Amino acid sequence: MKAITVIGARLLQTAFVLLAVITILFFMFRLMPGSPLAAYIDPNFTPEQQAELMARFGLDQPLWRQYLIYLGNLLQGDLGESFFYRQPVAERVLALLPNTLILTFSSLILAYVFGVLAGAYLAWKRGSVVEQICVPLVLTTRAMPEFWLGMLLLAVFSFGMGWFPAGGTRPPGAEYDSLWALYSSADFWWHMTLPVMTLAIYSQGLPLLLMRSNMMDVMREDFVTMARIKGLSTFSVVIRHAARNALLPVMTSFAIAVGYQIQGNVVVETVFSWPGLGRELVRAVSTADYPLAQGAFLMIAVVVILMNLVADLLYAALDPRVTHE
Amino acid sequence: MSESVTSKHRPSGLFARLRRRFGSIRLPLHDPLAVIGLCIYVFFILMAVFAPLIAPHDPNEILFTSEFALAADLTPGTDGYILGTTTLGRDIFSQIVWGARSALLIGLTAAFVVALIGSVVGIVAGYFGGWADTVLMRLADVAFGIPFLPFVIVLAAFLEPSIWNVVIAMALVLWRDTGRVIRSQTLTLRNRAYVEAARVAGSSDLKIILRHIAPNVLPLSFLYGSIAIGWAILTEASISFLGFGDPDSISWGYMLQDAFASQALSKGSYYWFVPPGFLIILIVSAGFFISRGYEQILFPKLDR
Amino acid sequence: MKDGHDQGPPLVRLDAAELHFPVGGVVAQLQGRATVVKAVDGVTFELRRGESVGLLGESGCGKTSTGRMLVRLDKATGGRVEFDGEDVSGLTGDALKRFRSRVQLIFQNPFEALNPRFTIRDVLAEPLENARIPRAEHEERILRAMALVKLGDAGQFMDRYPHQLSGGQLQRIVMARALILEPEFVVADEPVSMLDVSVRAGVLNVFRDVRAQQGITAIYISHDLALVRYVCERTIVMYLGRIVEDGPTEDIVANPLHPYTQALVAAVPVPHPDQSHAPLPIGRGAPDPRNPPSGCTFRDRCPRAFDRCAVEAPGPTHVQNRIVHCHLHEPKT
Amino acid sequence: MTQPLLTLKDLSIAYRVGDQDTIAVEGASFDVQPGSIVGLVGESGCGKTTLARSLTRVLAGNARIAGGEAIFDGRDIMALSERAMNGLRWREIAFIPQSAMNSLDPVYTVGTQLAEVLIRRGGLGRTAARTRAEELFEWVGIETNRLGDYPHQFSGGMRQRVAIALALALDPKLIIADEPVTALDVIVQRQILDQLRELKERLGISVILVTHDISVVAYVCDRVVVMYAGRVVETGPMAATLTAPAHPYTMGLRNAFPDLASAAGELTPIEGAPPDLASPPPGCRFAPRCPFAEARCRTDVPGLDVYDGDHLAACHRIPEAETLRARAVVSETWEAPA
Repeated sequence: MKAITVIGARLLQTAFVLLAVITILFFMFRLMPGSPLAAYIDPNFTPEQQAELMARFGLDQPLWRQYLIYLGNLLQGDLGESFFYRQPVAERVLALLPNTLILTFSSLILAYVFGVLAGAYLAWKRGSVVEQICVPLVLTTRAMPEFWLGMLLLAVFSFGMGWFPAGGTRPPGAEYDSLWALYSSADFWWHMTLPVMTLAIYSQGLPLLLMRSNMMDVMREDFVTMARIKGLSTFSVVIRHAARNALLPVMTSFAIAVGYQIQGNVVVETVFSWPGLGRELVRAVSTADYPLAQGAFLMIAVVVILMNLVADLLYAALDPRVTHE
Repeated sequence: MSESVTSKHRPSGLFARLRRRFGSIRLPLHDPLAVIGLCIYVFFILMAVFAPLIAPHDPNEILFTSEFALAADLTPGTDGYILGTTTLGRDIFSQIVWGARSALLIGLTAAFVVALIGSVVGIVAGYFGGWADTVLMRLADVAFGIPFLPFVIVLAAFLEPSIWNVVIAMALVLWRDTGRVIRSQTLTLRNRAYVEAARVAGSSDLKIILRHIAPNVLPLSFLYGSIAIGWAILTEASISFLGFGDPDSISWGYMLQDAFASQALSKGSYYWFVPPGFLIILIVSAGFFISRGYEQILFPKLDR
Repeated sequence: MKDGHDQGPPLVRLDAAELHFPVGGVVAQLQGRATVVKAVDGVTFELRRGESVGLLGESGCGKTSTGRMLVRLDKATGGRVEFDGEDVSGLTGDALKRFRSRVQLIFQNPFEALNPRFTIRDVLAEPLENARIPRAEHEERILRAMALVKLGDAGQFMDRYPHQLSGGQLQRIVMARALILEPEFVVADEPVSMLDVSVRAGVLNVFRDVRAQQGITAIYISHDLALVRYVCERTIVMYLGRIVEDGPTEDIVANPLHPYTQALVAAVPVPHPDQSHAPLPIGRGAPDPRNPPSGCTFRDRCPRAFDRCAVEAPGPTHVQNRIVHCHLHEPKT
Repeated sequence: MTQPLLTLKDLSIAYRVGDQDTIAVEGASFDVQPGSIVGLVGESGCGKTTLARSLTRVLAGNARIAGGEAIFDGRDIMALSERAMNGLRWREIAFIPQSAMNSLDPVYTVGTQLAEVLIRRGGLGRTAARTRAEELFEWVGIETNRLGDYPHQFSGGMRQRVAIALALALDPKLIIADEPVTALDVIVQRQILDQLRELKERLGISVILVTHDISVVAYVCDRVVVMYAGRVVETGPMAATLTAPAHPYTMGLRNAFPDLASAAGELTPIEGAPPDLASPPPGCRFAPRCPFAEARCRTDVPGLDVYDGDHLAACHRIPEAETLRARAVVSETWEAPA
């Protein structure tokens, strides 16, 4: 059927993008100046030992062959081994992914709930003083460096007032039996409050401004006027017709925002010493742990690409004009 | 009749014609918010140009108190240091002033590059369609699949540390947004009756692009350009904060990293880390304000 | 043929011309599941020099697409479109430039056909520049073209922008642009449909008079038979990408032969109190250009359709002075 | 004569542009009899759409009723409270828009949109609403299985039928139809017009039909109201007004219309363009384009006067109407306005 064709086409495109990004990633890491093993190789190693190492990581092969091996390994879920941890990258990256996702999603859900409501409200109040003050203010929050906002919150609420911890996911020494136990502990949420607030304050601007301008456009549409001519209640006009239509693009923007947020997390995770993919990427790059850096990058890229896909499919699923073509 | 025509004054000459054709490329002076944004830019440009005159000290100079002790962590006002000093004894105010230079330099070049690449890609893809369109838009898809900040980090780590890394990364990746939007704008323009009329009148593709398409697309380039200024400055700040910045140039991001690493947060040295962040917000939101001005040129809303 | 018409070879010739648009993206095409909209599906007719012909039909019948092929805004995807013996689709370079100065289009919507950033002078100078007319002559030719379309006191308009003019004035400017290079063939695409009733007549009169005066060959595209009748002596009626009837306008109005034309003529409203309110001889339902019926594309709405109509598309049949595409009019075998 | 369903008295509507009021409709007066179709004719910008919309009291944000009354069924709808007005909307006065495409909410099926009106405004239950919706679709000639389709899945003509079904939903007394056939092809246009006539004849609903096309008026209307530049210039029974117009503007319109039924004659435009309503000319607003204008026409505003029975016109030269009509048929008369 038609819908399946659309989805199929979109999946094909996603696969293509994924392959292209993997390829770019591979060559970026291989073609950069300096030996990829620089950090790994002890200066005291003999040339034989170095050659042996090169062989162990497959670096003695021609580039195209390395590329194929890399692809082959990827298909088997093998992202290589971290120089630093001496542990499979895949394991490490997958262990950190939930931390990043939980941060991203909880902050975005908060941001979207607030943004959509506030955006609809500001659209309703268009031309008023409230609107004229709020819109530039929201733009200003979009202009904030996220890490700076995090620093400010840390300085005030953690170091200043002592209300919240300064970083990490748990108090020093605390151990949990499982991830689930950790995520369901009050401590975890207490640690998460500041980073989530930071991300949420930064992110709310997008849904807010989008909702506001969509609402304003939709309120001008003929079918909204018609709803009033039909004598429907203000609630029906605003919620059932205007907001329902205005919400469509906002919902799809959520998926896109996840992709954006996950890249932006890099700095916020660093500020709050949050053990997520972003902080790991920064650490891996600084310590020249290439396999790990590559793995973390790939993981982030996969989330970004998947979310772009989700955004498109969501749009198709929510808009009858696309679904029932 | 012809006398009345010739005697009638019409704006002639190249300048007037250019102004008529490209009247769209004007500063958005009708929008108060955009005017505020422009004023902020003027302020920063003056600050950057006259940095050596305004800043009392070399931003990298390690200062000492009158007792020949390191002028470390002085609070604002102490010994005439307007915003105090850093843990290493550098003048915060001077760093702030010099920071405007790198911010503007990065912001404006990145914006120019992004707007230029995006506009060319968008116009070519939108106007010519076919294979050019397919190839360019698949490239844009790929660019959309690349996580931007991680990409800059990796790039900055591999290349020599330089403020231009951010510009290079933006040129490689961030043209995608501008490119897509300008493409769809070009697509609608291409099918406008007056563009088709120009084709029927025998105008060449180049002439149509220059006379009929570009003037209508440029405000959009400016819109995205003024947003890109902000992106560039924010990205540079993030990169510097993460320690991948150019150690030789003073930027606001570098100052924040310095403050963070020097425990300024726990020391409560607000005078150190608040001003750079505040200035970043100021200059980036100024770009957003201006972009909204262009938005209104492009998509005028009647009841506002 | 009426007098005044050249008896030589036709100026314009369409031979089974087709304009098919693929629907669906690249992937759909690769999968071979893309559908095709047959905007124009095998249209054949000839125009003699000096003829004015109406192209009549409902929206989606392919009349505008046919017009776009004739001025080469779209290239025919099949069949041949000839102008003065040359294949229009194959024109490039200087040959195309020459073609552009000989063939012109008058656009439907004058509010969109002029670049809002251009003054009227700029608009009218564009074709002159392209045709390499010396700059010194521009002023005079622009004034002449404006006088031709009866824009009195041209000087008053020259340096104005489109938004400062009324619809009727704009459409005259659009006509002036089309006429300024003294073309031999003009396609007018519903030139008055966007105009207010009280000014339509003025624009129509200019079109009719200039055409006759300069012996321009013209196609007038419209959905309104009454307007076509006012400016064209011959009418071609189209339905879903194909011609259904072709003949002298007055005869078509008085005695339509094809069932579709009959319905069309009956449906045209007239400004008289006393008129027939009889139901139209046509079924309800709307033509779907993406999915036309087999055989005769009109058969699902035709009150007189029979078995053969579903199987075979009717070919041209000469009846009296007309060409009709209908099985009803084919000679009994 | 029976009691009119609707009586407009001196109704004026103003738009605020910047800090200046523009009078879009000035002192409009006419009656609508029960079970009749009244054509509201004029060119774009003459105020016909604004006037029609004002009867629902849903106006553009910058528009307001500047004066006058509209007595509908004994109540002045311009003076009703918003609450009372809302009670009237759709139950008594329904609306058919020009573009059904934009007037139907794209994210709901047409069945849902019918049900919305039937349930929320008509107080019907779900099942009753479903039955009624099917009934309405049958009435306008759409298969009932299409109730589950979205607006974009219908063709232009079909959407217009959906709009008619919507308007009929609550059995209103008056339907305002704003250029309901303008965007349609002639054949579909004719079928929709037939449906409007059926509304009147079978259901006794009155219709105010806004149009720029006097052929449409000739086909379906009982009465005509001709508007020019914000004012009613002529009103009367359709046949009398079209065959023997009393206002020069109406005479001019007739000359500008091609007519398939009679021999091909010369079409004559009305020179010039309607005035800018922000600064209208004093006196009769048609005077600058009128070939019969006299000095008083440029200073004194003509009122609506009786020409013949209930055939009224706003022209100083009504008594000479017959002579003017004879002169108006000649093209040369219109070439240079007096």
